[in-house]
Amino acid sequence: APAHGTGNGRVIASPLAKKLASEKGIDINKVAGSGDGGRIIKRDIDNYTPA
Amino acid sequence: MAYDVVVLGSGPGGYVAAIRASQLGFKTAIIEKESLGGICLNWGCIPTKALLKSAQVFEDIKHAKDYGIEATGTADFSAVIKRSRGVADKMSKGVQFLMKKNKIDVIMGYGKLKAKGQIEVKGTDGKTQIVEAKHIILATGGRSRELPSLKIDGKKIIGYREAMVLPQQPKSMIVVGSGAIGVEFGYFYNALGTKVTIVEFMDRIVPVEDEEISKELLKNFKKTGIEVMTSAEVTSVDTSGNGVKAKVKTKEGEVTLEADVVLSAVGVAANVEGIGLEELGVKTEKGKIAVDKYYKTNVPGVYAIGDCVPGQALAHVASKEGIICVESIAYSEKKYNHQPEALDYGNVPGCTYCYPEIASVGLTEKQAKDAGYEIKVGKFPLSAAGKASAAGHNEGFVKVIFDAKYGEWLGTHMIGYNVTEMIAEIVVARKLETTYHEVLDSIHPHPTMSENIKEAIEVAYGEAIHI
Amino acid sequence: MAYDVVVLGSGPGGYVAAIRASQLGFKTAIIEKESLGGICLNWGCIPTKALLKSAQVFEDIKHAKDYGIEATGTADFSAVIKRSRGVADKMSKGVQFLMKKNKIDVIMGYGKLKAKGQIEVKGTDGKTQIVEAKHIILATGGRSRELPSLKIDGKKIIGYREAMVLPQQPKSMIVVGSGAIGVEFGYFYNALGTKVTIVEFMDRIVPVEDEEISKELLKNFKKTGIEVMTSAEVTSVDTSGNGVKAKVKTKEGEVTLEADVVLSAVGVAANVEGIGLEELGVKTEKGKIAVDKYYKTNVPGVYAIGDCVPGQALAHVASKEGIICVESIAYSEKKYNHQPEALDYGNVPGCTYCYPEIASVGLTEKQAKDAGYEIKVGKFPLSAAGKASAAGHNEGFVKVIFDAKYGEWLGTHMIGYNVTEMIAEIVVARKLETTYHEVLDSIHPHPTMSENIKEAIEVAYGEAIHI
Ligand SMILES: Cc1cc2nc3c(=O)[nH]c(=O)nc-3n(C[C@H](O)[C@H](O)[C@H](O)COP(=O)(O)OP(=O)(O)OC[C@H]3O[C@@H](n4cnc5c(N)ncnc54)[C@H](O)[C@@H]3O)c2cc1C
Ligand SMILES: Cc1cc2nc3c(=O)[nH]c(=O)nc-3n(C[C@H](O)[C@H](O)[C@H](O)COP(=O)(O)OP(=O)(O)OC[C@H]3O[C@@H](n4cnc5c(N)ncnc54)[C@H](O)[C@@H]3O)c2cc1C
Repeated sequence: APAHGTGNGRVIASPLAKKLASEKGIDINKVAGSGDGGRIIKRDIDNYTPA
Repeated sequence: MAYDVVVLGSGPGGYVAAIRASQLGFKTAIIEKESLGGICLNWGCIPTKALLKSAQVFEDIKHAKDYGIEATGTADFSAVIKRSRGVADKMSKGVQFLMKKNKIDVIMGYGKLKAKGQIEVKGTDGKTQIVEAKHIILATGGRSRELPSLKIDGKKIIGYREAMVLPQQPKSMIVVGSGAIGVEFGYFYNALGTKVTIVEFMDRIVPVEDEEISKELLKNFKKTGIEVMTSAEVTSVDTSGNGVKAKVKTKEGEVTLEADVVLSAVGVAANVEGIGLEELGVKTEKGKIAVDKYYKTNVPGVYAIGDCVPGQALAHVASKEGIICVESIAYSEKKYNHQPEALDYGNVPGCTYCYPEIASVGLTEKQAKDAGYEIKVGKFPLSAAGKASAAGHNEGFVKVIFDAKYGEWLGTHMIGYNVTEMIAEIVVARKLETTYHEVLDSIHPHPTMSENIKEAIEVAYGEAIHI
Repeated sequence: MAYDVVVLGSGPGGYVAAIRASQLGFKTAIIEKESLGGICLNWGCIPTKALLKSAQVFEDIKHAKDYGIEATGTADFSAVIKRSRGVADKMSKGVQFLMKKNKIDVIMGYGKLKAKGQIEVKGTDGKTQIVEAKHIILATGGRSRELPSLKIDGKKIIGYREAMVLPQQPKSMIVVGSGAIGVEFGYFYNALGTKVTIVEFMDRIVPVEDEEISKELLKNFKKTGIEVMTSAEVTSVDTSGNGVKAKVKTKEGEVTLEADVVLSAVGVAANVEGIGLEELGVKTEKGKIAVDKYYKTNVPGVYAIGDCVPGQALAHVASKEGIICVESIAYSEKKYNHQPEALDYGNVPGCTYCYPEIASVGLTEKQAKDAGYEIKVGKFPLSAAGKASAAGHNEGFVKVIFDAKYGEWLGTHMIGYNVTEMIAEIVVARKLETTYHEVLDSIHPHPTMSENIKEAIEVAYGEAIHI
């Protein structure tokens, strides 16, 4: 999946998505967001499979 | 003349769908056989809340001395009813205004699917017309479910409609069923002086709520003199005498209750009969119209929303379904720029407006455990809350449930003063996928009832200040 | 004996800090010269809300007929006062219980910084002791600001304390200042039958609020018979006669107002005198103790929180500052696993509990424009709200302000029934950095006042259903 962010290094993700990613050892920069405005949300982490 | 969208039924599902359709550029009509606004505005949410407010004012007068006020008062039953009707009428007229403002044609009459893209409407004058539309949205709502042992006769065995407009106040009433509608009427009539007995089939009242909520409501209802029988079933009602004699099967055996009237409040049945579903081959499932997540039925061009489809039978659900349905149609016709997000039925708040009020969203403690979550639970009693003391309403609690592992907010269950105004915070926070942390870092104003949500979270995480 | 943490002052800043300190493993003491709970519990938030509730019950009785209830009542002023004192005492005792439960030593007496790590406490018995602590948190709060032309004599020119415990109800009252405290007392006394005149120096009442809020409150106050003078200044008060004669300078010239008493409600002054700041070299700025974002003063080991430091003088701010201060100390001593997040003073809600209530957070429309934002504004009148009609409280509106470019929620300003319970949703949503979209996709229960937040957002984005 393409790196997702604002282009300024800031990743837009819900607090729960961040927590899930860090606990599960997923690099959130690699997750594509499907929430509003491309926000990374829980389901994106749940559905993420490392390339 | 052909419409883009025709909506059958003008409840909070239908009229909201019609407005959104018109906003998005669809030529729209709405068909209604009775009163604009449906059950919600005419016979549901709004008139009951007007009645409940009268009851609350009367309660305050009865307890005025606690506030340093010397007062006496009597409830004028017919004036209370009249006020409620006035509020309902005002809201229904409001819908009429909104239809006009949004250039939606209102067709009064009984509608029925006739053929693909056609609804036959039988007007009050007996005349029939065919209304054509590319998209037909069924929003026919629901009605009181009837038990075989409890046939509504409108006089002694009544449904919610009659309960809202009784010609005089009964001295005693049996309420069968203790969902939101049952306990709201039970509270209302008891507050006004009717002797109320609630009979519930399950082993606790408000059985869809968290168990602790049921317990707390029971405690409060008993204190105010409402009789409650659980694990109890009305097997027959004898209406031959002056009032009614109801046979009730309980664990301890059969008892006979006497009262002026019985209110049947045992749930909602969807209006799926006589609207042409069979003729067009529209599928139903368990008595409701089967739809996908954008409210399409199996027949192209036919959609359904609100109480006639699965999902919580609530006004705010019906309205949101209407909006999603229409936006999805608009998206497919390139009149809207994105597919709307499907409704998350797990994040729908439920409210009950008796006193103490109940508001909840998400999983109960039992559901969370059954789903395999390891949970953190925090419960804050409102007896420790400053605002509750200042308001003289100390009953109840806020109970929050979090996933212990990731901090996800799984559910919240509140009972007490004003909690129905506090639940939206939790819905939004869950929608934004908060963890407990961000809520604790959001400043809740003091002194409010809402700050007790924060207190409950602190309890869950061992950081409680005020307990 | 030496403590880890000693807190000077037991208001909502101090007692909360002490509890959090004890929770995090610090040996803690708290010093208080008067009553546990500070202004908030004894002379502020809590007793005023008890008074206001009595006023609201009395108002409901006056308007009982609108709800179908026949009632008469009189407010027993001394019983109203007595109830308020009872609620305050209960809450203060609650703090006593919390101190005990958390094993916090309570030292009653007047405290003063003596030397590094030392506070001298003069007990009520006149005896002096030295209390030693590694960390000293100053939480001495504030008091009524006094104008030279309006020296409080406690009889005819009174402050908020006297206004809460007057031996009898004045027939007429001049309230100087129309911040939250001024309008709350103005509403209270007017509701109970006192003739109230509010005199405000600025050109509108509640001048920190959005301009439309000021207008709406003015309209409602005038309707209930409260006199309001804006752009007006009390230049002198003559107390020699039976009541008072106040000279008021207005744009139209000078007028003289007569009344039984004058209430001075012109703001808060921090308690920074006589507590040893100068002796230890603790810096102040504009009359308040200067601190960094973790509430450290310039002197190591000395911290300050609450009304004696800059920032909104509100109980919920004081409490959160106390928690952040203590967690930051704990972090530096490795008793807590992370540096707490600094308080975002831009996301602090403000509430005023008169009727109609006011609740707001974030930027006003003017502030947003001045800050250079292109904005989307939505205003939903509560006259169109079902719950407001059912409750018989149709006044006011919800106004939301969004950044047009990115959809950021810049501010919200609400006036009406129950709005103080609705503001937490917005604080949390802003904390979670919502855009308008997620809020619209969060289902607000019907019928509530809180659903009008959603309606206002729909207005801002041209998707309004109910207007
Ligand atoms: C006493 C009571 C209290 C309630 N309180 C609340 C509450 O506080 N909060 C809440 O969220 N929900 C409450 N509800 C539930 C709420 O009223 C319903 O969920 C909501 O009204 C469903 O909306 P709807 O649009 O699906 O249908 P309805 O509101 O039922 O509207 C359907 C409309 O369609 C019309 N119609 C049906 N068939 C035809 C036809 N063939 N031709 C023409 N017109 C037709 C009907 O006349 C009706 O006007 C309450 C319900 C009751 C009974
Ligand atoms: C009438 C009124 C209504 C209010 N309503 C609200 C409201 O609804 N919501 C809200 O958020 N805020 C309200 N406030 C403001 C709120 O009360 C204050 O913001 C809050 O109390 C500040 O808390 P604090 O801990 O900083 O200080 P305080 O509550 O002022 O407590 C300071 C304590 O320190 C003690 N103290 C001071 N100096 C010494 C010393 N040298 N030695 C020993 N003890 C000392 C004092 O006796 C006092 O108990 C109201 C204020 C007033 C006056």
